[in-house]
Amino acid sequence: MRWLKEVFLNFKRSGFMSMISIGTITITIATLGGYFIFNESIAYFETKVENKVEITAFLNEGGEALSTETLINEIKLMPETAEVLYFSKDAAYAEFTKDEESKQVIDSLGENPLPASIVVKLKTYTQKGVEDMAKNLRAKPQVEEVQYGAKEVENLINIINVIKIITFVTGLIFIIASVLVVSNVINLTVYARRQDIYIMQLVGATRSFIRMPFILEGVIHGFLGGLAGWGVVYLITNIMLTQIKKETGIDLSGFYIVGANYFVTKFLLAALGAGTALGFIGSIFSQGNPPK
Amino acid sequence: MRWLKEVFLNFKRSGFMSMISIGTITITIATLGGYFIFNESIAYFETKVENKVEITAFLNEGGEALSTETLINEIKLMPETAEVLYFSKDAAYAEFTKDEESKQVIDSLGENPLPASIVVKLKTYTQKGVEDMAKNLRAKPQVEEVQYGAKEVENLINIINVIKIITFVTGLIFIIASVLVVSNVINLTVYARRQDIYIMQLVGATRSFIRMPFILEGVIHGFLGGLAGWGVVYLITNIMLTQIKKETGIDLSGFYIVGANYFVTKFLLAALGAGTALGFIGSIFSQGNPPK
Amino acid sequence: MIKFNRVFKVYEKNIKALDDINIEIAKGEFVFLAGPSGAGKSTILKLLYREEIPTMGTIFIDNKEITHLNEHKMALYRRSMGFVFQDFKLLFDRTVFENIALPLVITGISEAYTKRRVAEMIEKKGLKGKEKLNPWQLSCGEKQRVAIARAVITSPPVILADEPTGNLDEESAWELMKWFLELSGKGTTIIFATHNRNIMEKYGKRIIRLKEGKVVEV
Amino acid sequence: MIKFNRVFKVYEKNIKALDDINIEIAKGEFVFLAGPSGAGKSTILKLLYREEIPTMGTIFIDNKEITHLNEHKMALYRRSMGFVFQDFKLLFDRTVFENIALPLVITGISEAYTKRRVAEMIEKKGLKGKEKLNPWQLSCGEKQRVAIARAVITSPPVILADEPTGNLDEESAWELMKWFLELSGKGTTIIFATHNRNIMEKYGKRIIRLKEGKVVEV
Ligand SMILES: Nc1ncnc2c1ncn2[C@@H]1O[C@H](COP(=O)(O)OP(=O)(O)OP(=O)(O)O)[C@@H](O)[C@H]1O
Ligand SMILES: Nc1ncnc2c1ncn2[C@@H]1O[C@H](COP(=O)(O)OP(=O)(O)OP(=O)(O)O)[C@@H](O)[C@H]1O
Ligand SMILES: [Mg+2]
Ligand SMILES: [Mg+2]
Repeated sequence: MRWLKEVFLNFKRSGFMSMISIGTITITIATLGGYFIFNESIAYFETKVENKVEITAFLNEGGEALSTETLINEIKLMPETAEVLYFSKDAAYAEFTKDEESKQVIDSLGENPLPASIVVKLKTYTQKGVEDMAKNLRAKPQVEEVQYGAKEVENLINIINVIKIITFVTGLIFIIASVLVVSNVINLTVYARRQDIYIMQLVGATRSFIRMPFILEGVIHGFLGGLAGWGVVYLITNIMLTQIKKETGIDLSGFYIVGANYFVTKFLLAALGAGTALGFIGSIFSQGNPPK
Repeated sequence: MRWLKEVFLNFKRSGFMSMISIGTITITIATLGGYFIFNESIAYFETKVENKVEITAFLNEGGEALSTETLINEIKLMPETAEVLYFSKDAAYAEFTKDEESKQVIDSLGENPLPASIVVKLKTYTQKGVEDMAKNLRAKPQVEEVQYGAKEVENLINIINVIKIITFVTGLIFIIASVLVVSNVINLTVYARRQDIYIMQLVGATRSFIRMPFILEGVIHGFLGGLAGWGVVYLITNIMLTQIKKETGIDLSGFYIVGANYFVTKFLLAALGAGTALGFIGSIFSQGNPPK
Repeated sequence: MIKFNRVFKVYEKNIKALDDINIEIAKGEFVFLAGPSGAGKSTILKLLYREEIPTMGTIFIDNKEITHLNEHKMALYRRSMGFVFQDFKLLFDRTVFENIALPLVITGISEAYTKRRVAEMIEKKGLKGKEKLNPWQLSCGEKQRVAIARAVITSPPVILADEPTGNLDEESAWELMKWFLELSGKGTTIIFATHNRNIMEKYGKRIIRLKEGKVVEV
Repeated sequence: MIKFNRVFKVYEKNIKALDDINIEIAKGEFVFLAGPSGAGKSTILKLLYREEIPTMGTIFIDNKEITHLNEHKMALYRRSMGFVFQDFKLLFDRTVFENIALPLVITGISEAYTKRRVAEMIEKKGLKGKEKLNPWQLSCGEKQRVAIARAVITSPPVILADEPTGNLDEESAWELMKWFLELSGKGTTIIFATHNRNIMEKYGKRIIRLKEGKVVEV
């Protein structure tokens, strides 16, 4: 009770400082939220692209069913393999002859010239990973020829990986920056009230009596900042969705991250939690005693 | 002279506050710098991908050379067209028969079944733009069939456009946030020195005497923050380049943005300029008079 | 000449600090402002210094009305006065030297002159050896002497002193009085608010006595 | 019992504030601390209050040495004393009521009792009507009365008063003295630093006279 009263007094007395503290946390949470949504979008976009990268191994004519099965099992056992698909000669024929013209060409050859093939998908995609797998496959006696995604797609994957690293590092920097900023703001609050703190110490206030309001204040600022930060992300997301729809015609409002179920429950809770945690960590990191 | 002495005194007296001010500008500049590099990378990556999106129109068998030329000129005149390439039947044959197997297939048909084609590249890529151009081409009497990049590449372009919008909005938010934070920090400095300011006013100091040191201080903090921010970006970029090279084998150190010529001259100047400007704008935005 | 014409001052929460004040103080006069705590002595000085604005009535200095000065004119106006604040109002993170020099610094006086003048003043006020200390490192009496030194460093034509002897020992207080009388003799107008009956009675100067915001004796 | 045993205090820049102080003050005694400005009166009180630590020597309170108290013990120790600071040291953004209540609030006394006790004290000190003002809205004498009220609100066994009459008019000063003597009669130890010769001479209490950091009369 006393503490809450203290905190309320602090709010009343230094609304200016409180605004800065809350504002900083708002910016932080908005940044982290934005980063999170951005990252999720990239991840989403990435799976889309990655699914396109497959390594196809065309098998030797007349390879026996048994040795093919051995090959598939061998590849399935490799740690980097996500999925292996088998396409028989017939399957290849069916696929190739879907359009009339090609069917004519193939049929004119008299027999099915298309080889059986297996398609390998990898768990993670790096240029090196793809090349290693291709080399691996090429070394198998059952394999005639190996093909994999065009050079451009590989480049794309590499660039995505670079972006991934960049966003990760950026995210990390932001979290560190946030804690620094928050604890600095609380330090500033302590600094601005150094006279008060000093006087309270002189009158016999214990350390916890003096620190408690600052910590509670940090937590409350964090909570409010989290709420406001969520609001900012919510607003910006909605504006951007409208804008995107207008510009590209894509309606992303069904995307799971921005859906009400996710955004208004889980994401809001996360923002409040993160804000409160930031406020708490910041106030813990701040010095209890003002500089002389 | 007097002002500089004042500023120096301020530094000496409240190194703690100065650090926060400089630190905030450092974070801001680092963020903006990081955003800039990130954006440039995306732009770079984008041109790479965009160049892959072409609209191919296969021409009618027996179309006259004259009408083909008319068609090409017509398309060239469209405002959205960037480039038009013509591939004759022979060119198509040469391209297709590069590998031996295909050559056999084609040759077995007796005559060249491949049509002549034109390839259109657009200035800007939106799904709608590509589709409109395709429809346009399809309506031409000279055109037999129109093909354009696979659905996935289109999706890619759309996603890139979304990312572009997101990064733009993020950048804007950051610039606004920076000015807010900087002016708030200066406000805090003013707030922490409200007693001093009040006393100086009582002794007869004019407004400019009181404000000048704060503005100069903002500018100096901005300059130092810009320098430090540049340093942070420099460090992180170097760490990331090393990391990227280790992980993906791509050596990006030749990329123009990170090159010494760009990074150590233009980018440094930009960081110092932006930092100083931020410090100046922040201090101008800050109130001259402390709240009572 | 200083003239209060029907001046009222009502603070927040309806606290009436001054109630129909009419006084005149001639150029070069030495006047005591007396009265119990809360009578309005500081308020009168603050009005003169434009730290506060009267709720009603007008104040004239040399026949000029001072209520409507703009910010810049007010700064210049204040430079024409020296104020010894009751609570000193020293800059806590500057040295004694810098505090005393402040009125010279803000008027842009040359550094060489400032140094000489301040050193003189420090010597005179018995603050030798404390130039480099900050006010929080001083005893109360020393702080008061710094405040006095700052008020008189520019030799202003008017000095407003709010209980300038409250923290001085008797000897220092008499010394201060001697010095103020000397300045008064040279034509400086001095308005001196105090509780100290000993001091007021000794000099036979005019005493303006306040009580609950009213002048009870001129 | 309070005992200073060969206490020296040297501040920064080699300023010797106290030079071999040896004094004893009995429980319930009323002692004046006298001496010119800068003699070391405030320093003695600050050492007793653990605001400063002696450079050399030891201080005993009830035979307990107070130099090595940890932070928590120091807080509790301070609660056993009331200090009227020479510069008041009021919380500037709290009301008069909150300032006076502070020592009760930090000990966690019930709100109802606090309210009653503070209201009583405000009445007694003639601060009625000013409960809701902030210290910067008070006259200096009123601030001093708030500082005194805060010092005595918990009825501590020891009261340290640093020039508590400096900003009081004579009437209020006598009233304060009467009140302090009453507390002293009830067994409160009072150490009273002052310049005011009138007050010191009137009561025939022990006077510890300091000069340049040395005790010149006990
Ligand atoms: N800013 C303010 N807001 C509200 N009331 C104020 C303010 N300043 C002064 N007062 C009130 O005005 C009255 C006169 O105050 P003033 O400081 O002029 O008294 P004083 O004669 O100087 O007393 P002292 O001898 O104690 O310094 C007091 O009752 C005080 O509480
Ligand atoms: N924190 C400090 N740092 C340096 N010197 C100090 C500090 N505090 C006090 N002093 C010096 O110690 C000496 C004694 O100071 P003290 O405050 O005890 O004097 P005092 O007897 O209370 O004087 P007054 O009557 O003026 O209040 C003074 O010369 C003062 O300048
Ligand atoms: Mg007063
Ligand atoms: Mg003292």
